[in-house]
Amino acid sequence: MNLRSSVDIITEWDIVAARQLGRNEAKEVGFGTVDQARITTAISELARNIYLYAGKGNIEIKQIAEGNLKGLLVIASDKGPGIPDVRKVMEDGYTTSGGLGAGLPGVKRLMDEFKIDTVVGEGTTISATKWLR
Amino acid sequence: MNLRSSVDIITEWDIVAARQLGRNEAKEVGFGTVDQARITTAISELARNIYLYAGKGNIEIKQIAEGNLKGLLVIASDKGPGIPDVRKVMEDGYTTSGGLGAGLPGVKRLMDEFKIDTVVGEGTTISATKWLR
Amino acid sequence: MPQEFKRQYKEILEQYTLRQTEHNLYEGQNFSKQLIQKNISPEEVISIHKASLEEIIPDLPEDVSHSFDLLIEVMIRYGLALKEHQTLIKKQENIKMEMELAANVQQTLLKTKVPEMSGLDIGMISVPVKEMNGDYAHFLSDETSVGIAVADVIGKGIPAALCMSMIKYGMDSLSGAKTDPIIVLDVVNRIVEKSVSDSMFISMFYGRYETTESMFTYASAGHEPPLFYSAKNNEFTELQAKGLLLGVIPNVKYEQHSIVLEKGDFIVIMTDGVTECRSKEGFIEQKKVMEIIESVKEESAQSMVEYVFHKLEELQDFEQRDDFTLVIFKKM
Amino acid sequence: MPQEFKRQYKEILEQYTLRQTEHNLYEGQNFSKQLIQKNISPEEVISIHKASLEEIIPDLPEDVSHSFDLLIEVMIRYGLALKEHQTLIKKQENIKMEMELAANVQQTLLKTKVPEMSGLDIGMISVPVKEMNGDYAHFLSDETSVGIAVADVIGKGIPAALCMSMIKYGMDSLSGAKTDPIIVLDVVNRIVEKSVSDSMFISMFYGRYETTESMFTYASAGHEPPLFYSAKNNEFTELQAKGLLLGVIPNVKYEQHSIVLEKGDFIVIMTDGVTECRSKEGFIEQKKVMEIIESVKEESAQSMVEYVFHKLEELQDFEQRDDFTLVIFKKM
Ligand SMILES: [Mn+2]
Ligand SMILES: [Mn+2]
Ligand SMILES: [Mn+2]
Ligand SMILES: [Mn+2]
Repeated sequence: MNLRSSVDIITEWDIVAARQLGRNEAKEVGFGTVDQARITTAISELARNIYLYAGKGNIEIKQIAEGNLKGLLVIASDKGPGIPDVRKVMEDGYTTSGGLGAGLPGVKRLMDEFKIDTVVGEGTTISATKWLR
Repeated sequence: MNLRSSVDIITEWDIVAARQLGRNEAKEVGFGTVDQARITTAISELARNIYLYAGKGNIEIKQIAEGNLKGLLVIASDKGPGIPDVRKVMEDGYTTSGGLGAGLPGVKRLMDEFKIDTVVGEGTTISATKWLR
Repeated sequence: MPQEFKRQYKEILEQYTLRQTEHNLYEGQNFSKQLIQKNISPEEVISIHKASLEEIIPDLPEDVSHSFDLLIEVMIRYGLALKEHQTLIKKQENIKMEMELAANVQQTLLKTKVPEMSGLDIGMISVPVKEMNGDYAHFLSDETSVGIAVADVIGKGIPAALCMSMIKYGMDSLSGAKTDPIIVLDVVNRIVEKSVSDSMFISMFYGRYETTESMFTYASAGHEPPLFYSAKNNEFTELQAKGLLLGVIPNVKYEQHSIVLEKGDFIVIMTDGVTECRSKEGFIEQKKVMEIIESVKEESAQSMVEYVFHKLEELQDFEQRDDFTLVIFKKM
Repeated sequence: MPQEFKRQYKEILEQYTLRQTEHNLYEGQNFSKQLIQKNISPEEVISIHKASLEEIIPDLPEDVSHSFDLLIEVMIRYGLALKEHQTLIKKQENIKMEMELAANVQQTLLKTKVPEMSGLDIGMISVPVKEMNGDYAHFLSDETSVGIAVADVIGKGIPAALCMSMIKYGMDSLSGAKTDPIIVLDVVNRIVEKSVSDSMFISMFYGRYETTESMFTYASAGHEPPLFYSAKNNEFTELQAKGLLLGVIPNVKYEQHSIVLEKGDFIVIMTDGVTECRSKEGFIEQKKVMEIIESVKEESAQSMVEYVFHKLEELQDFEQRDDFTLVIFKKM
């Protein structure tokens, strides 16, 4: 099983499209309403980051499986400016994260796994996974 | 206008009676549902403190007015052991407060004014006021 | 676990829709304490509420069901803020532990022993406003002399505490209790000037009492002037001595003065944490401080300093605003 | 303001009950960001939801209306936790500022200048894992000798930083760069032993290089052994020297050894923050560290230490675990 689909993020409307895609896939995997909303919020935040800081990029959604475990993998990638200080953007309450519980720390909390690859001047790829329990 | 009424706190059932009294008075003053719930929570917490730490005591509810402002004053008094370190019990996240947002710091946040008088070996009186806006 | 919570919540909700008693609400609130303790986030609470309601009211309008999905979406962020809070609480606890450990280290590093001198009664108290002390008191002594250094770094907390250690090592490099106060200040000033940035200043007082002549010799680097109490005249006077704060320039000429004590006379050395106490009505005046000291002048020097601290603490409504250090030398 | 929020929320909810689009939910979530920023508590959100629903669905069953009152009661505690969070965030910000100020003070206090010596190329890097450094590097020098002290306090953060200042003042009390390493360790050990509690230990290495004889003389107080690189043999050896940690007992006999450097030879002095780097796969082996150093041996000593730091940082996934100090003495 390896279903994948993706949405290019160029305008703010694409954020909604990425959310819709994520919600549909999450529903298909079997996530409940609350987890659907969490995954969608994470996608929303990642897409919004691309839209605001990189200008454009892509959100890819993949249904994944590991043994009996099913899950959803979200990959947000852009060729934007990159993040010079990862430690700082992962800090809670960092001002540019837009306040309480938002930003990348929020994404990390909403999902089960979170990985960030970023090179200044080349771009950023963030992968986040949620497992169905 | 100076309506007062009170409930002695001896058993856990009296906590509910104090809440009921507080809610009725709050409704009478004109507080909305959310503020009624806040006042009731504050009373609940004060009554519970008396029940747990002083054994017995009293919750008095007074409708008050100051100029055009109407409000509700809650006075919790007991002849219990008193609080040896007020600064500590007013600290957020102090363990004996029973966790997140509970305890006296919670009462202070739920109300507009908060005053604590305590003498070790003699007892404690806490007055808390909420104004109708 | 959420299944168990749902069962409990449904029961409370069912009772409440039937009767709407205060008791039901009380149960609801007690239940919510449990929910928070078990890390149930607010969006899950809404979801539990929705599911319970759908079971309790089988013909629940579809619109109502849908409305909860929007509410769940809205609550997600509240849930995130709550999780952030839990992280922060843990962080805060770690910092607190680190601070306490640091305060212990500082106390061990800066510990000073009040010397026992025949004919002189010494009392000392130093209470930091935060964990770490930005005031410093240190004694030097031999058979016939006792030296007392009292210093205050501009600022409080950790940065001040770091600077304080400098004074200690400056004092340790002195040859002994006989050193002249102006030499002591000169040595420490050179160390401070070399080590700290231009924005960090320290005020320091140094006094030396010689039991043979009952003479107190002193110098000050911009420090709060000590009070001298004359038993004969029953009055306080300030011991003035001009001198620049430590760390401003390397070569400072300090002034040295001496005063002879008679039986019952005493000298009160302090930091501005004593004189700048504030009550609700404003600053507590020097006269008030003198009155407090005078009222216990017959007690031992140690009882005196402790009494003054507690009295001023009370007058300030237990809200200490600065590090507080008070030393009394009383001729017996 | 809540009235305005209610109007907006009602609109979003009305749209959602009609159509249930993703766009409505997106609006709902953006709206919730605003709510949190304006300090609207979760119980108020429920109350707004209830009022909106009652307007949108005029024949809303009474039971549904009541159910929201229980939900409000349950949410009160969530609201309290959120408010507590806001207080804690402010507190945290204050602590952060204090820490940064303290780190600045420490840097100024402990600053050391890498000396320029003819025939010797020196590189130095010291990076704390937290704000404050619990590692310490300090140089002494005159025309023909340069001394290097590298120390590491057990522990990190503020308590360690406070202790570090002790070493500095011990070093300051030495007469100059010609002092024998065993004398340096003896002096510092006495100070540490006198000042710190029994649970606080410090490891320290002291080395002195004399340009006239190209000789490096060293002693160690339980410190990480330095590496000696021989250009002729193209190999690393450890410089062993026995000696107890500082602060354990007052009288310790340290060992002193000497080694002569030839052109291209270098000595690598470090703290365990360098050798105990850990990647996901486990500890990074000493051999790996040697390889990294060897790969840049032709560069300047300063470039070398910086390269090693960045390379190890990378291998550790940018998660530094301990204070990191690295000094290289290379004969030119
Ligand atoms: Mn100060
Ligand atoms: Mn002060
Ligand atoms: Mn260390
Ligand atoms: Mn270390």
